[in-house]
Amino acid sequence: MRDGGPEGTFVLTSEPQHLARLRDWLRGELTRLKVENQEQFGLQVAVGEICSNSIRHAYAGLGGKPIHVSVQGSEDRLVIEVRDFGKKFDPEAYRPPDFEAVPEGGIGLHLVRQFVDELSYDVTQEQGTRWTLVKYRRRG
Amino acid sequence: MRDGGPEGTFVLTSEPQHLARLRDWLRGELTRLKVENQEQFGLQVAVGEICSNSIRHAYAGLGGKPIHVSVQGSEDRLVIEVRDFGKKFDPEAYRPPDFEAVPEGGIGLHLVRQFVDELSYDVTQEQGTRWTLVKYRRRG
Amino acid sequence: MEIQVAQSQDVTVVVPTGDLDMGAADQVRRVLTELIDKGQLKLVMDLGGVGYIDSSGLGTLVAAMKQARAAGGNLKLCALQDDVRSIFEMTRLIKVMSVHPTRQEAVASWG
Amino acid sequence: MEIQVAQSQDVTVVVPTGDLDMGAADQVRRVLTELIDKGQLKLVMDLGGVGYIDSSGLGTLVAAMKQARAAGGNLKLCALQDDVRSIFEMTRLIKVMSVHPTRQEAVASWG
Ligand SMILES: Nc1ncnc2c1ncn2[C@@H]1O[C@H](COP(=O)(O)OP(=O)(O)O)[C@@H](O)[C@H]1O
Ligand SMILES: Nc1ncnc2c1ncn2[C@@H]1O[C@H](COP(=O)(O)OP(=O)(O)O)[C@@H](O)[C@H]1O
Repeated sequence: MRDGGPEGTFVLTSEPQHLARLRDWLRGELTRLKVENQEQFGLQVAVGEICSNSIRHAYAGLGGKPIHVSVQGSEDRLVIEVRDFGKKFDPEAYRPPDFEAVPEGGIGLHLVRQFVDELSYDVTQEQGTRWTLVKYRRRG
Repeated sequence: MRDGGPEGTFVLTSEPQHLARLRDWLRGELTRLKVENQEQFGLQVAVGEICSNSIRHAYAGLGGKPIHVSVQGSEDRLVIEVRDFGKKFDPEAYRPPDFEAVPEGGIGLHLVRQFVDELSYDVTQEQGTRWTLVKYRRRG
Repeated sequence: MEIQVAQSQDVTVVVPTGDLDMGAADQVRRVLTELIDKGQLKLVMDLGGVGYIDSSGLGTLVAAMKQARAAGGNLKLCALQDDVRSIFEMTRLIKVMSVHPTRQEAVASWG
Repeated sequence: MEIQVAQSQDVTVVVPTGDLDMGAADQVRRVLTELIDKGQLKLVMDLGGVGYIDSSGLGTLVAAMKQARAAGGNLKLCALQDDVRSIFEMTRLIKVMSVHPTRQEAVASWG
Protein backbone atom coordinates (compact mmCIF):
# COMPACT_ATOMS: atom_id res chain seq x y z
CA MET A 1 0.00 0.00 0.00
CA ARG A 2 1.18 3.52 -0.70
CA ASP A 3 -0.55 6.83 -0.41
CA GLY A 4 1.50 8.81 -2.86
CA GLY A 5 0.07 10.52 -5.91
CA PRO A 6 -0.92 14.15 -6.32
CA GLU A 7 -2.38 16.11 -3.44
CA GLY A 8 -5.95 15.05 -2.82
CA THR A 9 -5.51 11.49 -3.94
CA PHE A 10 -4.91 8.29 -2.02
CA VAL A 11 -4.00 4.89 -3.34
CA LEU A 12 -4.67 1.79 -1.32
CA THR A 13 -4.48 -1.89 -2.08
CA SER A 14 -7.45 -4.16 -1.66
CA GLU A 15 -6.97 -5.44 1.88
CA PRO A 16 -9.78 -4.55 4.31
CA GLN A 17 -7.14 -3.62 6.88
CA HIS A 18 -6.28 -0.50 4.88
CA LEU A 19 -9.77 0.96 5.10
CA ALA A 20 -9.12 2.54 8.50
CA ARG A 21 -6.10 4.41 7.14
CA LEU A 22 -8.15 5.54 4.15
CA ARG A 23 -10.74 6.97 6.51
CA ASP A 24 -8.05 8.81 8.49
CA TRP A 25 -6.68 10.29 5.29
CA LEU A 26 -10.17 11.26 4.17
CA ARG A 27 -10.90 12.99 7.46
CA GLY A 28 -7.74 15.03 7.01
CA GLU A 29 -8.73 16.05 3.50
CA LEU A 30 -12.25 16.98 4.58
CA THR A 31 -10.91 19.07 7.43
CA ARG A 32 -8.52 20.80 5.04
CA LEU A 33 -11.51 21.51 2.80
CA LYS A 34 -13.44 22.92 5.77
CA VAL A 35 -16.16 20.29 5.68
CA GLU A 36 -18.15 20.42 8.90
CA ASN A 37 -17.35 17.79 11.46
CA GLN A 38 -20.84 16.35 11.48
CA GLU A 39 -20.70 15.67 7.74
CA GLN A 40 -17.37 13.89 7.92
CA PHE A 41 -18.72 10.70 9.42
CA GLY A 42 -21.26 10.20 6.63
CA LEU A 43 -18.68 10.78 3.93
CA GLN A 44 -16.36 8.30 5.61
CA VAL A 45 -19.13 5.72 5.54
CA ALA A 46 -19.96 6.50 1.91
CA VAL A 47 -16.38 6.24 0.67
CA GLY A 48 -15.75 3.25 2.94
CA GLU A 49 -18.68 1.37 1.45
CA ILE A 50 -17.59 2.12 -2.11
CA CYS A 51 -14.09 0.87 -1.37
CA SER A 52 -15.36 -2.22 0.49
CA ASN A 53 -17.37 -3.00 -2.62
CA SER A 54 -14.27 -2.68 -4.78
CA ILE A 55 -12.49 -5.17 -2.54
CA ARG A 56 -15.41 -7.57 -2.28
CA HIS A 57 -16.98 -7.33 -5.71
CA ALA A 58 -14.49 -5.89 -8.18
CA TYR A 59 -11.54 -7.87 -6.79
CA ALA A 60 -13.53 -10.77 -5.27
CA GLY A 61 -11.71 -10.36 -1.96
CA LEU A 62 -8.24 -10.64 -3.46
CA GLY A 63 -5.58 -8.44 -1.88
CA GLY A 64 -2.88 -6.39 -3.53
CA LYS A 65 -5.08 -4.71 -6.14
CA PRO A 66 -5.21 -0.93 -6.49
CA ILE A 67 -8.02 1.41 -5.48
CA HIS A 68 -7.66 5.15 -6.15
CA VAL A 69 -9.53 7.73 -4.14
CA SER A 70 -9.50 11.45 -4.79
CA VAL A 71 -11.20 14.41 -3.17
CA GLN A 72 -11.72 17.81 -4.70
CA GLY A 73 -13.52 20.75 -3.21
CA SER A 74 -14.94 23.73 -5.01
CA GLU A 75 -17.05 26.53 -3.63
CA ASP A 76 -20.36 24.74 -3.91
CA ARG A 77 -19.48 21.07 -3.85
CA LEU A 78 -17.15 18.27 -2.95
CA VAL A 79 -16.37 15.68 -5.55
CA ILE A 80 -14.97 12.35 -4.43
CA GLU A 81 -13.86 9.77 -6.94
CA VAL A 82 -13.17 6.11 -6.30
CA ARG A 83 -11.68 3.97 -9.01
CA ASP A 84 -11.02 0.25 -9.16
CA PHE A 85 -9.67 -1.87 -12.00
CA GLY A 86 -11.39 -5.20 -11.45
CA LYS A 87 -14.73 -6.67 -12.43
CA LYS A 88 -17.12 -3.93 -13.53
CA PHE A 89 -20.22 -2.84 -11.69
CA ASP A 90 -23.28 -4.08 -13.59
CA PRO A 91 -26.09 -1.57 -13.05
CA GLU A 92 -28.57 -3.88 -14.80
CA ALA A 93 -28.10 -6.50 -12.14
CA TYR A 94 -28.35 -4.12 -9.20
CA ARG A 95 -31.55 -4.16 -7.16
CA PRO A 96 -31.87 -1.69 -4.30
CA PRO A 97 -32.85 -3.29 -1.00
CA ASP A 98 -36.52 -3.33 -0.09
CA PHE A 99 -36.71 -2.17 3.50
CA GLU A 100 -40.46 -2.40 3.35
CA ALA A 101 -40.32 -6.08 2.52
CA VAL A 102 -43.18 -7.85 4.23
CA PRO A 103 -43.60 -11.59 4.12
CA GLU A 104 -45.95 -12.01 1.19
CA GLY A 105 -47.28 -15.42 2.06
CA GLY A 106 -47.58 -17.60 5.06
CA ILE A 107 -49.21 -14.93 7.19
CA GLY A 108 -52.41 -16.93 7.60
CA LEU A 109 -51.03 -19.76 9.71
CA HIS A 110 -48.90 -17.27 11.61
CA LEU A 111 -52.06 -15.43 12.64
CA VAL A 112 -53.77 -18.67 13.60
CA ARG A 113 -50.93 -19.49 15.98
CA GLN A 114 -51.23 -16.12 17.66
CA PHE A 115 -54.74 -16.91 18.76
CA VAL A 116 -54.77 -20.60 19.65
CA ASP A 117 -52.70 -22.69 22.04
CA GLU A 118 -52.32 -25.73 19.81
CA LEU A 119 -52.61 -26.11 16.08
CA SER A 120 -52.38 -29.57 14.61
CA TYR A 121 -53.35 -31.27 11.38
CA ASP A 122 -54.12 -34.80 10.44
CA VAL A 123 -53.32 -35.52 6.84
CA THR A 124 -53.88 -39.26 7.00
CA GLN A 125 -57.23 -38.82 5.30
CA GLU A 126 -57.58 -39.92 1.69
CA GLN A 127 -58.26 -36.37 0.69
CA GLY A 128 -57.79 -32.98 2.21
CA THR A 129 -56.75 -31.93 5.68
CA ARG A 130 -58.31 -31.94 9.13
CA TRP A 131 -57.09 -29.09 11.27
CA THR A 132 -57.54 -29.04 15.04
CA LEU A 133 -57.33 -25.78 16.95
CA VAL A 134 -57.17 -25.96 20.71
CA LYS A 135 -57.61 -23.01 23.02
CA TYR A 136 -57.16 -23.44 26.76
CA ARG A 137 -59.87 -21.90 28.87
CA ARG A 138 -58.96 -19.15 31.22
CA ARG A 139 -59.99 -19.78 34.79
CA GLY A 140 -61.74 -16.99 36.55
CA MET B 1 -74.46 -23.74 1.28
CA ARG B 2 -76.13 -25.35 4.25
CA ASP B 3 -75.39 -25.19 7.90
CA GLY B 4 -77.12 -28.37 9.01
CA GLY B 5 -75.36 -31.20 10.78
CA PRO B 6 -75.23 -31.95 14.50
CA GLU B 7 -75.16 -29.19 17.06
CA GLY B 8 -71.75 -27.58 17.15
CA THR B 9 -70.96 -28.18 13.50
CA PHE B 10 -71.26 -25.92 10.47
CA VAL B 11 -70.88 -26.85 6.84
CA LEU B 12 -70.06 -24.23 4.27
CA THR B 13 -69.09 -24.39 0.63
CA SER B 14 -65.91 -22.89 -0.66
CA GLU B 15 -67.02 -19.41 -1.69
CA PRO B 16 -65.31 -16.57 0.20
CA GLN B 17 -68.70 -14.91 0.60
CA HIS B 18 -69.72 -17.55 3.13
CA LEU B 19 -66.91 -16.72 5.54
CA ALA B 20 -68.87 -13.91 7.18
CA ARG B 21 -71.74 -16.26 7.96
CA LEU B 22 -69.30 -18.79 9.35
CA ARG B 23 -67.92 -16.14 11.68
CA ASP B 24 -71.41 -15.22 12.84
CA TRP B 25 -72.16 -18.85 13.57
CA LEU B 26 -68.86 -19.24 15.38
CA ARG B 27 -69.54 -16.20 17.55
CA GLY B 28 -72.85 -17.75 18.53
CA GLU B 29 -71.19 -21.03 19.47
CA LEU B 30 -68.47 -19.30 21.45
CA THR B 31 -71.02 -17.23 23.32
CA ARG B 32 -73.01 -20.39 24.08
CA LEU B 33 -69.79 -21.94 25.42
CA LYS B 34 -69.19 -18.86 27.58
CA VAL B 35 -65.98 -17.85 25.84
CA GLU B 36 -65.04 -14.34 26.85
CA ASN B 37 -65.84 -11.63 24.37
CA GLN B 38 -62.25 -10.52 24.00
CA GLU B 39 -61.18 -14.02 22.94
CA GLN B 40 -63.88 -14.38 20.32
CA PHE B 41 -62.24 -12.07 17.80
CA GLY B 42 -59.00 -14.04 17.78
CA LEU B 43 -60.79 -17.34 17.33
CA GLN B 44 -62.80 -15.87 14.46
CA VAL B 45 -59.55 -14.84 12.79
CA ALA B 46 -57.96 -18.25 13.43
CA VAL B 47 -60.88 -20.24 12.04
CA GLY B 48 -61.36 -17.73 9.23
CA GLU B 49 -57.74 -18.13 8.13
CA ILE B 50 -57.94 -21.91 8.21
CA CYS B 51 -61.09 -21.84 6.07
CA SER B 52 -59.67 -19.24 3.68
CA ASN B 53 -56.74 -21.59 3.20
CA SER B 54 -59.08 -24.46 2.41
CA ILE B 55 -60.74 -22.32 -0.25
CA ARG B 56 -57.51 -20.96 -1.68
CA HIS B 57 -55.14 -23.90 -1.35
CA ALA B 58 -57.12 -27.13 -0.91
CA TYR B 59 -59.74 -26.14 -3.51
CA ALA B 60 -57.61 -23.72 -5.54
CA GLY B 61 -60.33 -21.07 -5.37
CA LEU B 62 -63.05 -23.29 -6.79
CA GLY B 63 -66.53 -22.81 -5.31
CA GLY B 64 -69.08 -25.42 -4.28
CA LYS B 65 -66.70 -27.64 -2.29
CA PRO B 66 -67.43 -28.59 1.32
CA ILE B 67 -65.69 -27.33 4.46
CA HIS B 68 -66.76 -28.69 7.85
CA VAL B 69 -66.24 -26.74 11.04
CA SER B 70 -67.02 -28.00 14.52
CA VAL B 71 -66.63 -26.53 17.98
CA GLN B 72 -66.58 -28.43 21.23
CA GLY B 73 -66.04 -27.06 24.69
CA SER B 74 -64.97 -28.94 27.78
CA GLU B 75 -64.07 -27.57 31.16
CA ASP B 76 -60.47 -26.73 30.38
CA ARG B 77 -60.38 -26.27 26.64
CA LEU B 78 -62.13 -25.52 23.39
CA VAL B 79 -61.48 -27.78 20.44
CA ILE B 80 -62.27 -26.49 16.98
CA GLU B 81 -61.94 -28.72 13.96
CA VAL B 82 -61.85 -27.65 10.34
CA ARG B 83 -61.95 -30.24 7.61
CA ASP B 84 -61.60 -29.93 3.85
CA PHE B 85 -61.52 -32.61 1.18
CA GLY B 86 -59.25 -31.11 -1.45
CA LYS B 87 -55.51 -30.99 -2.00
CA LYS B 88 -53.67 -31.89 1.19
CA PHE B 89 -51.57 -29.58 3.30
CA ASP B 90 -47.91 -30.43 2.82
CA PRO B 91 -46.07 -29.66 6.07
CA GLU B 92 -42.71 -30.32 4.42
CA ALA B 93 -43.25 -27.45 2.04
CA TYR B 94 -44.42 -25.00 4.67
CA ARG B 95 -42.03 -22.24 5.71
CA PRO B 96 -43.15 -19.86 8.43
CA PRO B 97 -42.75 -16.19 7.53
CA ASP B 98 -39.62 -14.40 8.66
CA PHE B 99 -40.76 -11.14 10.17
CA GLU B 100 -37.22 -10.28 11.05
CA ALA B 101 -36.14 -10.45 7.45
CA VAL B 102 -33.58 -7.77 6.81
CA PRO B 103 -32.21 -7.09 3.37
CA GLU B 104 -29.07 -9.21 3.32
CA GLY B 105 -27.30 -7.47 0.52
CA GLY B 106 -27.40 -4.16 -1.18
CA ILE B 107 -27.11 -2.18 2.02
CA GLY B 108 -23.79 -0.66 1.05
CA LEU B 109 -24.96 1.48 -1.84
CA HIS B 110 -28.09 2.34 0.13
CA LEU B 111 -25.90 3.81 2.87
CA VAL B 112 -23.80 5.70 0.34
CA ARG B 113 -26.92 7.39 -1.02
CA GLN B 114 -27.93 8.51 2.45
CA PHE B 115 -24.80 10.57 2.79
CA VAL B 116 -24.13 12.06 -0.63
CA ASP B 117 -26.20 14.17 -2.99
CA GLU B 118 -25.18 12.48 -6.21
CA LEU B 119 -23.77 9.04 -6.86
CA SER B 120 -22.72 8.16 -10.37
CA TYR B 121 -20.49 5.62 -12.04
CA ASP B 122 -18.64 5.49 -15.27
CA VAL B 123 -18.18 1.99 -16.54
CA THR B 124 -16.80 2.90 -19.93
CA GLN B 125 -13.30 2.02 -18.74
CA GLU B 126 -11.68 -1.11 -20.03
CA GLN B 127 -11.66 -2.52 -16.54
CA GLY B 128 -13.32 -1.73 -13.28
CA THR B 129 -15.54 1.13 -12.26
CA ARG B 130 -15.09 4.81 -11.52
CA TRP B 131 -17.52 6.07 -8.90
CA THR B 132 -18.19 9.77 -8.38
CA LEU B 133 -19.73 10.99 -5.15
CA VAL B 134 -20.90 14.59 -5.00
CA LYS B 135 -21.87 16.39 -1.84
CA TYR B 136 -23.24 19.92 -2.03
CA ARG B 137 -21.70 22.35 0.38
CA ARG B 138 -23.88 23.94 2.98
CA ARG B 139 -23.78 27.72 2.97
CA GLY B 140 -23.24 29.40 6.28
CA MET C 1 -68.82 -4.48 2.03
CA GLU C 2 -69.72 -0.84 1.43
CA ILE C 3 -66.94 1.46 0.24
CA GLN C 4 -67.18 5.25 0.13
CA VAL C 5 -64.61 7.53 -1.43
CA ALA C 6 -64.19 11.11 -0.23
CA GLN C 7 -61.92 13.87 -1.48
CA SER C 8 -60.19 16.12 1.06
CA GLN C 9 -58.24 18.69 -0.96
CA ASP C 10 -55.81 16.53 -2.95
CA VAL C 11 -56.07 13.55 -0.59
CA THR C 12 -58.46 10.72 -1.43
CA VAL C 13 -60.04 9.06 1.60
CA VAL C 14 -61.41 5.55 1.17
CA VAL C 15 -63.94 4.48 3.79
CA PRO C 16 -64.91 0.81 3.82
CA THR C 17 -67.61 -0.46 6.15
CA GLY C 18 -67.81 -4.11 7.10
CA ASP C 19 -65.37 -7.00 7.31
CA LEU C 20 -62.18 -6.79 5.27
CA ASP C 21 -61.93 -10.54 4.71
CA MET C 22 -61.22 -12.81 1.77
CA GLY C 23 -64.75 -12.19 0.51
CA ALA C 24 -64.22 -8.41 0.38
CA ALA C 25 -60.58 -8.29 -0.67
CA ASP C 26 -61.24 -8.27 -4.43
CA GLN C 27 -63.68 -5.40 -4.20
CA VAL C 28 -61.25 -3.30 -2.15
CA ARG C 29 -58.42 -4.15 -4.51
CA ARG C 30 -60.45 -2.96 -7.50
CA VAL C 31 -61.36 0.36 -5.87
CA LEU C 32 -57.78 1.11 -4.81
CA THR C 33 -56.22 0.07 -8.11
CA GLU C 34 -58.66 2.24 -10.02
CA LEU C 35 -57.82 5.28 -7.91
CA ILE C 36 -54.09 4.72 -8.31
CA ASP C 37 -54.47 4.21 -12.06
CA LYS C 38 -56.32 7.52 -12.25
CA GLY C 39 -53.34 9.17 -10.57
CA GLN C 40 -54.93 9.65 -7.15
CA LEU C 41 -51.80 8.75 -5.23
CA LYS C 42 -52.36 10.45 -1.89
CA LEU C 43 -54.60 7.83 -0.36
CA VAL C 44 -55.95 7.44 3.15
CA MET C 45 -57.93 4.39 4.20
CA ASP C 46 -60.21 5.09 7.14
CA LEU C 47 -60.68 1.74 8.89
CA GLY C 48 -63.01 3.09 11.57
CA GLY C 49 -65.85 1.01 10.16
CA VAL C 50 -63.86 -2.20 9.84
CA GLY C 51 -64.18 -4.61 12.76
CA TYR C 52 -62.50 -7.62 11.17
CA ILE C 53 -59.51 -8.08 8.90
CA ASP C 54 -57.68 -11.23 7.80
CA SER C 55 -54.53 -11.99 5.86
CA SER C 56 -56.35 -11.49 2.54
CA GLY C 57 -57.39 -8.02 3.62
CA LEU C 58 -53.88 -7.21 4.79
CA GLY C 59 -52.45 -8.48 1.51
CA THR C 60 -54.73 -6.16 -0.42
CA LEU C 61 -53.68 -3.13 1.60
CA VAL C 62 -49.98 -3.96 1.32
CA ALA C 63 -50.25 -4.45 -2.44
CA ALA C 64 -52.03 -1.12 -2.85
CA MET C 65 -49.52 0.63 -0.61
CA LYS C 66 -46.64 -0.68 -2.71
CA GLN C 67 -48.42 0.29 -5.93
CA ALA C 68 -49.05 3.81 -4.62
CA ARG C 69 -45.49 4.20 -3.33
CA ALA C 70 -44.02 2.96 -6.59
CA ALA C 71 -45.98 5.72 -8.35
CA GLY C 72 -44.71 8.36 -5.92
CA GLY C 73 -47.66 8.37 -3.51
CA ASN C 74 -48.68 6.35 -0.49
CA LEU C 75 -51.59 4.60 1.16
CA LYS C 76 -51.94 5.63 4.80
CA LEU C 77 -54.29 4.15 7.35
CA CYS C 78 -56.27 5.69 10.19
CA ALA C 79 -58.81 5.02 12.91
CA LEU C 80 -57.99 1.36 13.49
CA GLN C 81 -60.23 -0.45 15.94
CA ASP C 82 -58.33 -2.27 18.72
CA ASP C 83 -58.86 -5.78 17.35
CA VAL C 84 -57.82 -4.74 13.86
CA ARG C 85 -54.83 -2.92 15.25
CA SER C 86 -53.71 -6.11 17.01
CA ILE C 87 -53.58 -7.88 13.64
CA PHE C 88 -51.37 -5.13 12.23
CA GLU C 89 -49.10 -5.51 15.23
CA MET C 90 -48.82 -9.30 15.02
CA THR C 91 -47.80 -9.10 11.40
CA ARG C 92 -45.42 -6.16 12.03
CA LEU C 93 -47.33 -4.21 9.39
CA ILE C 94 -47.80 -1.46 11.93
CA LYS C 95 -44.11 -0.65 11.47
CA VAL C 96 -44.22 -0.72 7.70
CA MET C 97 -47.39 1.18 6.94
CA SER C 98 -48.11 4.75 7.85
CA VAL C 99 -50.80 4.55 10.54
CA HIS C 100 -52.53 7.59 12.09
CA PRO C 101 -55.00 7.84 14.97
CA THR C 102 -57.57 9.95 13.15
CA ARG C 103 -58.60 10.72 9.60
CA GLN C 104 -57.78 14.38 10.21
CA GLU C 105 -54.22 13.55 11.22
CA ALA C 106 -53.77 11.18 8.29
CA VAL C 107 -54.91 13.82 5.81
CA ALA C 108 -52.83 16.53 7.51
CA SER C 109 -49.73 14.31 7.38
CA TRP C 110 -49.53 14.91 3.64
CA GLY C 111 -48.56 18.49 4.56
CA MET D 1 -10.00 -4.00 16.99
CA GLU D 2 -9.86 -4.98 20.64
CA ILE D 3 -12.65 -7.21 21.94
CA GLN D 4 -13.29 -7.91 25.60
CA VAL D 5 -15.80 -10.42 26.91
CA ALA D 6 -17.39 -9.98 30.34
CA GLN D 7 -19.81 -12.21 32.22
CA SER D 8 -22.67 -10.61 34.14
CA GLN D 9 -24.52 -13.45 35.84
CA ASP D 10 -25.70 -15.59 32.91
CA VAL D 11 -25.40 -12.78 30.38
CA THR D 12 -22.28 -12.49 28.26
CA VAL D 13 -21.27 -8.93 27.42
CA VAL D 14 -19.04 -8.40 24.41
CA VAL D 15 -17.18 -5.08 24.33
CA PRO D 16 -15.39 -4.19 21.10
CA THR D 17 -13.24 -1.08 20.89
CA GLY D 18 -12.45 0.48 17.54
CA ASP D 19 -14.08 0.60 14.12
CA LEU D 20 -16.50 -2.18 13.23
CA ASP D 21 -15.68 -2.14 9.52
CA MET D 22 -14.95 -4.73 6.87
CA GLY D 23 -11.46 -5.17 8.34
CA ALA D 24 -12.82 -6.07 11.79
CA ALA D 25 -15.92 -8.01 10.78
CA ASP D 26 -14.26 -11.43 10.62
CA GLN D 27 -12.76 -11.09 14.06
CA VAL D 28 -16.10 -10.09 15.59
CA ARG D 29 -17.85 -12.91 13.75
CA ARG D 30 -15.40 -15.45 15.16
CA VAL D 31 -15.83 -14.24 18.73
CA LEU D 32 -19.62 -14.24 18.55
CA THR D 33 -19.87 -17.60 16.80
CA GLU D 34 -17.59 -19.18 19.37
CA LEU D 35 -19.71 -17.90 22.24
CA ILE D 36 -22.92 -19.13 20.63
CA ASP D 37 -21.37 -22.50 19.88
CA LYS D 38 -20.39 -22.79 23.54
CA GLY D 39 -24.04 -22.21 24.44
CA GLN D 40 -23.67 -18.65 25.69
CA LEU D 41 -26.89 -17.45 24.15
CA LYS D 42 -27.72 -14.40 26.25
CA LEU D 43 -25.47 -11.94 24.52
CA VAL D 44 -25.11 -8.20 24.87
CA MET D 45 -22.85 -6.19 22.61
CA ASP D 46 -21.74 -2.93 24.19
CA LEU D 47 -21.00 -0.56 21.31
CA GLY D 48 -19.93 2.34 23.51
CA GLY D 49 -16.37 2.07 22.17
CA VAL D 50 -17.35 1.80 18.53
CA GLY D 51 -17.29 5.07 16.59
CA TYR D 52 -17.67 3.66 13.10
CA ILE D 53 -19.69 0.83 11.61
CA ASP D 54 -20.32 -0.14 8.00
CA SER D 55 -22.50 -2.64 6.19
CA SER D 56 -20.00 -5.45 6.84
CA GLY D 57 -20.19 -4.77 10.57
CA LEU D 58 -23.97 -4.66 10.46
CA GLY D 59 -24.05 -7.92 8.53
CA THR D 60 -21.94 -9.59 11.19
CA LEU D 61 -24.23 -8.44 13.99
CA VAL D 62 -27.38 -9.49 12.13
CA ALA D 63 -25.95 -12.92 11.36
CA ALA D 64 -24.98 -13.45 15.00
CA MET D 65 -28.38 -12.23 16.19
CA LYS D 66 -30.12 -14.72 13.91
CA GLN D 67 -27.82 -17.51 15.04
CA ALA D 68 -28.45 -16.70 18.72
CA ARG D 69 -32.20 -16.43 18.21
CA ALA D 70 -32.34 -19.69 16.31
CA ALA D 71 -30.68 -21.35 19.31
CA GLY D 72 -33.19 -19.81 21.72
CA GLY D 73 -31.15 -16.77 22.77
CA ASN D 74 -30.58 -13.29 21.44
CA LEU D 75 -27.92 -10.70 20.75
CA LYS D 76 -28.85 -7.33 22.18
CA LEU D 77 -27.05 -4.04 21.68
CA CYS D 78 -26.41 -1.12 23.96
CA ALA D 79 -24.65 2.23 24.30
CA LEU D 80 -24.70 3.20 20.63
CA GLN D 81 -22.87 6.42 19.76
CA ASP D 82 -24.98 8.89 17.79
CA ASP D 83 -23.26 8.33 14.44
CA VAL D 84 -23.47 4.56 14.80
CA ARG D 85 -27.09 4.82 15.83
CA SER D 86 -27.87 6.78 12.65
CA ILE D 87 -26.60 3.82 10.60
CA PHE D 88 -28.92 1.46 12.46
CA GLU D 89 -31.79 3.83 11.74
CA MET D 90 -31.06 4.21 8.04
CA THR D 91 -31.03 0.47 7.59
CA ARG D 92 -34.12 -0.04 9.80
CA LEU D 93 -32.08 -2.42 11.92
CA ILE D 94 -33.03 -0.33 14.92
CA LYS D 95 -36.51 -1.86 14.61
CA VAL D 96 -35.33 -5.41 14.23
CA MET D 97 -32.63 -5.66 16.86
CA SER D 98 -33.08 -5.20 20.56
CA VAL D 99 -31.30 -1.94 21.40
CA HIS D 100 -30.89 -0.54 24.93
CA PRO D 101 -29.45 2.79 26.13
CA THR D 102 -27.05 1.32 28.69
CA ARG D 103 -25.29 -1.95 29.39
CA GLN D 104 -27.09 -2.19 32.70
CA GLU D 105 -30.48 -1.97 31.01
CA ALA D 106 -29.50 -4.48 28.33
CA VAL D 107 -28.37 -7.00 30.93
CA ALA D 108 -31.45 -6.36 33.09
CA SER D 109 -33.74 -6.87 30.09
CA TRP D 110 -33.00 -10.60 30.26
CA GLY D 111 -35.00 -10.57 33.48
N1 LIG E 1 -56.14 -26.38 3.76
C1 LIG E 1 -54.97 -26.43 3.10
N2 LIG E 1 -54.78 -27.33 2.13
C2 LIG E 1 -53.61 -27.40 1.47
N3 LIG E 1 -52.56 -26.59 1.71
C3 LIG E 1 -52.70 -25.63 2.67
C4 LIG E 1 -53.90 -25.51 3.40
N4 LIG E 1 -53.71 -24.52 4.29
C5 LIG E 1 -52.48 -24.03 4.10
N5 LIG E 1 -51.85 -24.70 3.12
C6 LIG E 1 -50.46 -24.47 2.67
O1 LIG E 1 -49.76 -23.79 3.69
C7 LIG E 1 -49.19 -22.57 3.17
C8 LIG E 1 -49.17 -21.49 4.23
O2 LIG E 1 -50.45 -21.02 4.53
P1 LIG E 1 -50.67 -19.58 5.15
O3 LIG E 1 -49.76 -19.41 6.32
O4 LIG E 1 -52.11 -19.37 5.45
O5 LIG E 1 -50.20 -18.55 4.04
P2 LIG E 1 -50.76 -18.22 2.57
O6 LIG E 1 -52.16 -18.72 2.50
O7 LIG E 1 -50.67 -16.73 2.48
O8 LIG E 1 -49.82 -18.92 1.62
C9 LIG E 1 -50.02 -22.25 1.96
O9 LIG E 1 -49.30 -21.47 1.02
C10 LIG E 1 -50.38 -23.62 1.42
O10 LIG E 1 -49.34 -24.13 0.62
N1 LIG F 1 -16.92 -1.81 -7.31
C1 LIG F 1 -17.81 -2.72 -7.74
N2 LIG F 1 -17.49 -3.54 -8.77
C2 LIG F 1 -18.36 -4.46 -9.20
N3 LIG F 1 -19.60 -4.63 -8.70
C3 LIG F 1 -19.98 -3.84 -7.67
C4 LIG F 1 -19.11 -2.85 -7.14
N4 LIG F 1 -19.78 -2.21 -6.16
C5 LIG F 1 -20.99 -2.79 -6.07
N5 LIG F 1 -21.13 -3.76 -6.98
C6 LIG F 1 -22.34 -4.58 -7.20
O1 LIG F 1 -23.46 -3.90 -6.64
C7 LIG F 1 -24.14 -4.72 -5.67
C8 LIG F 1 -24.72 -3.90 -4.55
O2 LIG F 1 -23.73 -3.38 -3.73
P1 LIG F 1 -24.06 -2.96 -2.22
O3 LIG F 1 -25.27 -2.11 -2.22
O4 LIG F 1 -22.87 -2.36 -1.61
O5 LIG F 1 -24.45 -4.32 -1.48
P2 LIG F 1 -23.58 -5.63 -1.15
O6 LIG F 1 -22.16 -5.27 -1.24
O7 LIG F 1 -24.02 -6.00 0.23
O8 LIG F 1 -24.02 -6.66 -2.16
C9 LIG F 1 -23.11 -5.75 -5.26
O9 LIG F 1 -23.71 -6.94 -4.82
C10 LIG F 1 -22.28 -5.94 -6.52
O10 LIG F 1 -22.92 -6.86 -7.38
